[in-house]
Amino acid sequence: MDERLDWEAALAATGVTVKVDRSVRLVALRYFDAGGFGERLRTALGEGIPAPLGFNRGRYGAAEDPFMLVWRSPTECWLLSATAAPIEAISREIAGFGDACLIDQTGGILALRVEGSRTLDLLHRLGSVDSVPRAGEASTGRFADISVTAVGLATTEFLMLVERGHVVHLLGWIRETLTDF
Amino acid sequence: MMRIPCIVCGLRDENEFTCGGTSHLVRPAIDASDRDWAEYLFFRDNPKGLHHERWRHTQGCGQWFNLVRHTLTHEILTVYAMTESPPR
Amino acid sequence: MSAWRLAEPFGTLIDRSQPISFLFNGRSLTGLGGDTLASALLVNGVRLVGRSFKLHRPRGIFSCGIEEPTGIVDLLDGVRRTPNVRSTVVEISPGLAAESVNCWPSVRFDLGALNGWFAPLLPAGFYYKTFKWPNWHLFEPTVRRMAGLGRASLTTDQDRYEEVSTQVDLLVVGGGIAGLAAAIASAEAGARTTLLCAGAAPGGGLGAQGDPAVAEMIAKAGRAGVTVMPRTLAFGVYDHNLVCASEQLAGATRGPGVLRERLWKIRARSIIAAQGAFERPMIFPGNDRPGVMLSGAVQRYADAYGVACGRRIVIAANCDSAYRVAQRLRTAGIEVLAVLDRRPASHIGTHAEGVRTLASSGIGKVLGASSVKGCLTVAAEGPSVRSERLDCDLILSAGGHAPAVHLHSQAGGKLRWEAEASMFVPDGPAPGLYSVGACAGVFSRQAALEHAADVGRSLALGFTVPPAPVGGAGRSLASTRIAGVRGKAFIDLQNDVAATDIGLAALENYRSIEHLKRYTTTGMATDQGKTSNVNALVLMGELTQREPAQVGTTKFRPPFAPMTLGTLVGRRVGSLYRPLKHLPAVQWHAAHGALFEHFGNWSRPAAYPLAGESLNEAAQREARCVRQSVGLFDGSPLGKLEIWGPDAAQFLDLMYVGTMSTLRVGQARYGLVLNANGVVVDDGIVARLGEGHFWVNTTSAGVERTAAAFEEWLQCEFTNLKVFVTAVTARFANLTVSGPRAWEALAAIGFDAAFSPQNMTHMSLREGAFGAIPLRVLRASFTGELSYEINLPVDESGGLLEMLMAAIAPLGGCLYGIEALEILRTEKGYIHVGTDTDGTTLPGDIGFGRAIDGKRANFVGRRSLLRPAARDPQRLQLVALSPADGRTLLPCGAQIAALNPPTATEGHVTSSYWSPSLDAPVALAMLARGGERQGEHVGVHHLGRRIDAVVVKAPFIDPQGERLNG
Amino acid sequence: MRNHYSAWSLLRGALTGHRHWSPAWPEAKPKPAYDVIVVGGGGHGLATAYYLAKNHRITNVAVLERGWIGGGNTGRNTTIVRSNYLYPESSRLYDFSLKLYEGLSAELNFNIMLSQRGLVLLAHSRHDLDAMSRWANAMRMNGIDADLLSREEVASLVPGLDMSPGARVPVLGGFTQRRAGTARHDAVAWGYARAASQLGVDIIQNCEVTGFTQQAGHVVGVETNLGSIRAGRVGIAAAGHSSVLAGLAGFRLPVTSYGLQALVSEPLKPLLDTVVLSPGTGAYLSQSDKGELVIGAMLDLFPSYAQRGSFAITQSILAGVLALFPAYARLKMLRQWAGIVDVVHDSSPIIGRTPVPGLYINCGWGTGGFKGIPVGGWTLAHALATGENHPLAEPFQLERFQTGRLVDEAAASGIAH
Repeated sequence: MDERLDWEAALAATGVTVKVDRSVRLVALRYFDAGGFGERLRTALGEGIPAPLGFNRGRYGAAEDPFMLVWRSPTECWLLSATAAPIEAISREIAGFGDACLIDQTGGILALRVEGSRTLDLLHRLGSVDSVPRAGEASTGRFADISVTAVGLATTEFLMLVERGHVVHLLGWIRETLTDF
Repeated sequence: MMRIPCIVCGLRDENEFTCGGTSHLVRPAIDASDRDWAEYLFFRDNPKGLHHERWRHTQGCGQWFNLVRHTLTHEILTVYAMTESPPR
Repeated sequence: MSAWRLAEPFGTLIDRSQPISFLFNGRSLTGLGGDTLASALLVNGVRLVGRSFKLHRPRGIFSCGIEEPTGIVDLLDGVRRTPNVRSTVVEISPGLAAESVNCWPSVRFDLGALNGWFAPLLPAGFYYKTFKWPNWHLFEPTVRRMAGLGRASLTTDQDRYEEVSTQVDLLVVGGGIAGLAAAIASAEAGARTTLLCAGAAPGGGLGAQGDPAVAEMIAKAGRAGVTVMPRTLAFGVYDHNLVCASEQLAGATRGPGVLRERLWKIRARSIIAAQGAFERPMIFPGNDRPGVMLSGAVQRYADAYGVACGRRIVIAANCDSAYRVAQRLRTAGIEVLAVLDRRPASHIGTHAEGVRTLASSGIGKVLGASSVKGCLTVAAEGPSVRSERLDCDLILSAGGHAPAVHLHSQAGGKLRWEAEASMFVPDGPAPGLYSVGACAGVFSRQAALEHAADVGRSLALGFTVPPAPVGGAGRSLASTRIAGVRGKAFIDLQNDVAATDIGLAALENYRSIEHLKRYTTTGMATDQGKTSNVNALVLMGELTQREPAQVGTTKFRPPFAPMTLGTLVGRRVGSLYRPLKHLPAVQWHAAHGALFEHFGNWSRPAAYPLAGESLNEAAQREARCVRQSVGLFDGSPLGKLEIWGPDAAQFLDLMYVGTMSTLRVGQARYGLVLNANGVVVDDGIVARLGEGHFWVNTTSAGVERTAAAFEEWLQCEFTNLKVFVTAVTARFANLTVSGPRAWEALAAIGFDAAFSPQNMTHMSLREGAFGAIPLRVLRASFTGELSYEINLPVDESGGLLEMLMAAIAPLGGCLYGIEALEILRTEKGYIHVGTDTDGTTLPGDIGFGRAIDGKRANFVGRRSLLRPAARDPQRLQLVALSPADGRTLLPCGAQIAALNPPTATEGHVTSSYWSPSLDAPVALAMLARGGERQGEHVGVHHLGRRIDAVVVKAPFIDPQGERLNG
Repeated sequence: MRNHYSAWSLLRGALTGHRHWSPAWPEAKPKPAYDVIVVGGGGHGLATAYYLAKNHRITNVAVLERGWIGGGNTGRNTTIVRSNYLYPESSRLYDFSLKLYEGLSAELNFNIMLSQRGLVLLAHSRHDLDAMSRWANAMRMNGIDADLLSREEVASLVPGLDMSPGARVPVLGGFTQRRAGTARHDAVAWGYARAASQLGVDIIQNCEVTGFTQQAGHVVGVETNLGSIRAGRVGIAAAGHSSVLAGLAGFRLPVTSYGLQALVSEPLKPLLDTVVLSPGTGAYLSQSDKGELVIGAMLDLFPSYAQRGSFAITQSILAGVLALFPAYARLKMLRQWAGIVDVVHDSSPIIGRTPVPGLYINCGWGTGGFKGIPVGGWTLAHALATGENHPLAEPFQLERFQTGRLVDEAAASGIAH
C-alpha cells in the first residue's frame, strides 16, 4: 500500500514531531445566540464559549475529564474531549433547546499534534504567518493550501484540526517539509 | 496577493477568501420585469475606483462581510458587516 | 592570455586555498572557492562564452551581476540541466559543467553566424515585412531552430523547492552601505528588521574593496539585531507590501533531490529599496565585442575575485565614476591607456592620476574579430582631430548609471528624469516603499549613509520620511553615443538590437517606448532591459526630438530577475499539486482489487477487475451482479449536509425545486438545486430527521459548491432565517447495498427488522444501530434496485465493509465501482448532473416542468425560468436513445441531426453504455423537443460516422419501478 | 505613397541602409469631425476602422487611443487563435474570425506570423473524454475540423507531459483543432493600423475620451483631452474599460473587469510545438517563435483594473504547468503581466447597438478577445456603417440578458474562454 495513505504513524525531524491524535472526539456546537448558549455551556461544563480567536480548557465532572472548547466562527465552536462524558453533558443540556445544536464530527475532523522547538518553523512553511494563531489563540486558515483550524497550545505545541479527506495531503506536505528540515 | 481584513479574524492573505462581487444588490420580487431581473442578475457599475463588494473568509471562519476597495490600487478602505449599510 | 589573478588585497571574496575544477564546453578549467562562473572563466582567459540571439555574433561576459545580457550558459550537473544561467551569479562548485548557448556545432565555429552575413536584410521587425507567402508556417521551423537560447531537459526535475512565510516591521532590500545604514538605524530604533542581499554576504561594491568601514557596519548590523538573509533576491513587490524573494541554497549543486531554492513571502510594514544602480553601457561601433565590459564590473572582478580582466585598457566614459575605476585598476597594476570621455571638459568633475584623458571623444571602431584587440578613437566635435589607434585588450564602458527603480515601480511609484546625471529616479516614495542610496539617485556616499539611516529610523519610529537628496553622480550626457559615427553599435547585446534599429523604429513611427520594445525586441532579452532600456529610450528621444521622459518608461513588473518556476511553485508538485481525497477504507478497497481513478478531487474505485479482466468487463460483470443478486458500493464521497434550525424547512424550499417543508419526519425527497440563473447545478435527496433538522445528500463533486451557495444565501440574502448548514461528508461513511437480495444480505448479518422493506419504504430514512454502530439508513436508489444507503461513523466503515462483504458473498454478490453504477443508472434513465446536464440545462429540460408548476413557494432560480428562453419549445430535453440495429453503441458526445454534417445539430448523446442485463446498448441524450419525439428515428453522428437511433421511452429497465421495492 | 512590404523591399533596404521606409501609420491630429469615431485603439478598434474603410468605403474615420495602439489586451494575451466552440452561434463567429486570420498577412501586407501549429486539449478524466467527444462532434456539425486524440497521440504531439502511472493530473487523451495556433499579437494591431491609415483612417494616440456629446439623446461626438470631436456614429471597443466608457454615456453593461495573467519563460530551443490547453488545471501554453514558453492563467477572481495580477494565481497556474510538465521546474519566468478583461456571465461577446442611439459597442470577449479581433472589427464596422446588426452578431446582443438566450460557452464546456 502507498505509504502516503498510512497516516497513523508519527512524523519527526529535529525539533518537531507530528502525530495524528486518534483519542480526540470532536463535536461542533452551533448557536444563534452566543449569550444564551454560553450560559448553558457554562452550566453544563463550567466553561463558556471561548472569545473570538480563542480557546478554553476545562475539566469535567468527578473524573476531571479534560476537554477543550475551540472558537471557530461567531456561531460555532468545537468541543474536543478524549471521553464521552463532557459531550454527553452538553448534549443533555441543549436537548430540546431550539437555539443551538450539536453535531458529532468525530473521525470526520482529525487532530494533528505538532510539538517541538521548531513547530513555528514548520507552520510558517505550511501557511502564512497571518494564519498561525498565537499561543493561547485558535483560528482557521489556509495551511498546505487547505483549510485547517489551528490551536496554539503553546509556541511549541499546536493542534491542527483538519477534515479527514485532507489529512493525507497535509501530512504529505509536512513530510516533504521535514525531509528538508 | 492582497491582505484582506476579515471582519472576524483580522488580516489574512487573499487566497483564504472568495470574492462575491458587488454588494447591496436588491433582489427583485418574482413579478419583476425581465429588464429588472436582468439588471439584478447581470448588469453592474463595474467602477474603476471604489467598489462596495462582499467577500467570504472561505478557508477561515466562513463569514461573509462587505468591504470598500479601490479596483485600481487595490487599497481597502473599510470593512463592515453583511447586514450594515455602506459607510458614507 | 590577458587575464590573471591579482594578489591581495584584491580578491576579498575568494578562498585562494581552495581550487575548484569545472568544465566549460567540455574543457576542464580551475577556479577558486568564491568564484562565480564568470570570474572563473575570465581568469582562465575565456572571452567567447556564447552567441547572440539573432545574428549569432560572438558574446562574452559583460557585467558582474544579475544584469548580465551575454554571459549566458546552460549548466549541467549530473542528470540536471539548467538552461540560460547567467554565469555572473552562479558560484562554481566541484563538478559543475557549463555549455555555451545558441551555437552549433560549437561556440567558436557557429553555423548560425552566417546570419551575420545577412544582417542588412534582417533589420528590426524584418519578419513583419516578409515570409508572408505562401504562409509563415512554412518558414517558421527554421526560425524556431535558430531562435531560443538554452536547451531544456525533458527529465523530471528531482530537486526540491519550498516556500516560507515571514513578517517584519522593516524589510531592507539590498546589502550595500545604504541598505546597511537603513537597517542598522531601523533595528536600533527597535523595529524588527530584515535585510536581503543577493550575494553571499552584504557589503556591496565597497565591501568587495575591503573597506573597513563596511566591515564595521556589517558587525554593527549584527549587534543591532538585523536579520541578514544572504543569497536572497527580492524579485517582486505585490499588493499590500508583500515582497517575494528567492533564496539560493548553498550546496544545492550537490546530490540529486536537494532543496535547491526557497521562496520567501515577506509581509513588511514598510519596505526600503536599496538595490543600487546599474551601469549604462556606451554606444559605439563594435561595443558588443567580447572584451568590452561595464567598467564597474571590471573593478568588481578585481576587488572581489582578484581577477584582472585585461592588461591594457581603454575606458569609454560619460561619467565621473569612470575615473575612480581607472584609479583603482591602476593600483592593481592594470595599464589604463586612456579615458575617452564623451563629455566636454567642462562636464568632467574629476580626474584620475596619471591617466590620459581625452574629452569630447570616444571609440570609432573596435579592432579584433571575436575579442578586443584595440580601438580607434573618434572626436565628438569637429573632424579636425585625428583618429588614434590604441592597442588595448579590454574596453570599459562607463555610460553613467541607471538607478534600480524596479521595486519602486512595481510598488506603484512614479519616476522622473534627472537631467544633470541623465537618469530616471523615483519621484518621491511609492506606497509603502522608500528608496535609499543609488537606487534613489543618491550617489554621494555621505549623503546616502545619512539619508538611509534617517529613512530607517523614521520608518521604525513612525516619523515623516525625509526626501532623498538626489545627486552626487556628477554630470552625464543623456546620449551615450557620438552621433554620426559609422558602424554597427548595439543597444541590446543579447537580442542584437543596434542603434540603426532604433532609427528604423523611429522612421516607421514605433515611437512610444512600448512600441519600440515590441518592434525591435530591445529590452525583451533575459536581462529584461537592465543594460539597454535607458539607452534605447534616450536614443529614441534623440531621434524624435523628445526628452527621455516624453518617450516614457515601461512599467516594471515582477520578476526583477528571471525566477525559477520550481521556486515559484514550492511544494505544490507531484501529489501535493492539489489535495486528492481517499476513501476512509482505501486500504480495504485496494486489498479487494479496486482499480482507482480520479473523479473530481476523489480517488475512487472505478471497478474491481478480476485477474485478466478489463475495466469494462469488470463493470459489466458488476452491473449484472447488482441486477441479479446484490452489490456493495462505497459511496462515502457522497455530499452530506445537516441543515438545522427553526427555519430549516422554509430555507430548503427556497433552495430546492422540490418542496421539502411537506416532508414528514423520516421521509425523503429528491430535489434539484438551481443557481440564480435557473440552471441545474446539483441534485440530491433531502430527508427530514426532525421538525427543524434535515439530512441533505448532494453530489460528491458538488457538495462544497452547494454548501457554499447555501451559506451565501443565508448570510447575504435570507438573513432573517435561522438555519445552520453543517457539512458532515467526512464524518459519515456511506456504504450502499443494492440489488434484489439486498435485504436478504442485511438480514443475514442481523440488521434490525425495522430496516426491512416491509417496515421501511422507498424514499425514507431511519436512524438506528447495528450492534454498537449508530446508523442513518436511507432507502433511495440510484441503481433502480432495492437499495440501502447506510451512513455510519467513518471510523466504522472498514469493519462494516468486512461484514457486508461476508453477507453478500454467499448470495453471489460483489463489490461494484463507479463504472457499474453509471451503467445501472443509465439503464434506469437517471441523470447525472454535470454529465447529462450542462451549464445551460433548466429543470424543465429534464422533466421537472410539472413539479415547478405545482410548487407554490418561490425558490432560487425561479424568476429566471419565466424568461422567454426558458419557454422556448425548441429547448433540448432529456430522452432515451436506442440504436436502430439494437447492437451499435452510441458514442458519448455524438451529435444528433437528420442530415450529415455540417448541419444544424438537434442535440447530443450524454450517457451511453452497453447494458449487460438487456445485452443491448442504452443511452441518454439531450434532444431538441425531445419530449414529443418518442419513436422518431434520428441520426447520431460521431467523427464522420452515422448511426441510426430511435428515441425510446426511459427507463430501459423496470418501467414500473417494481424492483425498487425489492 | 506607403511602402509595400516584401522580400524585395527588404533587399532594397539592405542596399540603401533602410532609409526608404515610411511610418507604418502616420501620427494624426484630430479633425473637428468624422463620419465615425472608434474609441479604443486595440486590435478590435483598429480592425473596425479598417473594415469600415475596406468593406463600407467609410474612410473619414478616427481611432482614438488613450495610450499607444495595441497596448491593452491586444498586447497582453497569449496570442492563441482557435475556433473550437460548442454552439453554432459561437462557432460561426469564431471560425469566421479564424478564416479572416488565415488571409490576414496577405490582405494587410503585414506578416502577422499566423502559425497554425494546432491546439491540443488535454482530457484528464473519463468525464473530460466524453465532454471532448461532444465538443469535437459539435465542431464538425458546424463544419470545423476537430479530432479526438488517444493518450498515445497526445504523448507524441506534446513531449514532456507527465504520462507516468502515478501522475497527479493524468492524461487520458484529448482533442485537437489543427487549424488553431498562434499569431503575433502586436503585428495584428500594427497591421490593421497600417492598412487602415493607408485607406485614410486617422489613428490618434494619447487621446483619452472623457465624455460623449449627446443631442436629443443621440451621441453626436466625443469629448477628449485633445478637445471635442464630432462624429456621425461612435463605436466603443475598449475591452476591460468598456464599463467606464458606458458609464460616461449613461448606461450600464453586464460586464465585470478582472485581471487575467500571463507570463513567459526565458527563450529556449524548440520544446513544444503545439498549443496545449488543460481545462482541468486552467493552464494553457505554447512556445513562441522566439523560444519563450507563453503561459496563460485563469482569472484573478475579484474585480480589478490593475494590470498586475495576484501572486497567488501566478503560483497556482505554474503549479498546474509543472503538474503537466514536471521537467519545466528548472526553467525561469522572465516576464509576467495581466490584462483587464471584460467578463460577462456567458463568456460571449456583445457586438452591436447600445441603449444610446448613435453609440455602438464591441465588448465582453473576456479572456478570448484576441482570437475575435477580425470578426469583432468586421461586425462592429457593419453596425457602425449600416446601423444594423451583422447577422453573425445577431445572437450577441445586450437583449439576451433579458430574454435569457445566453450563449453560454463556459458553462457548456467547463472552461474559460
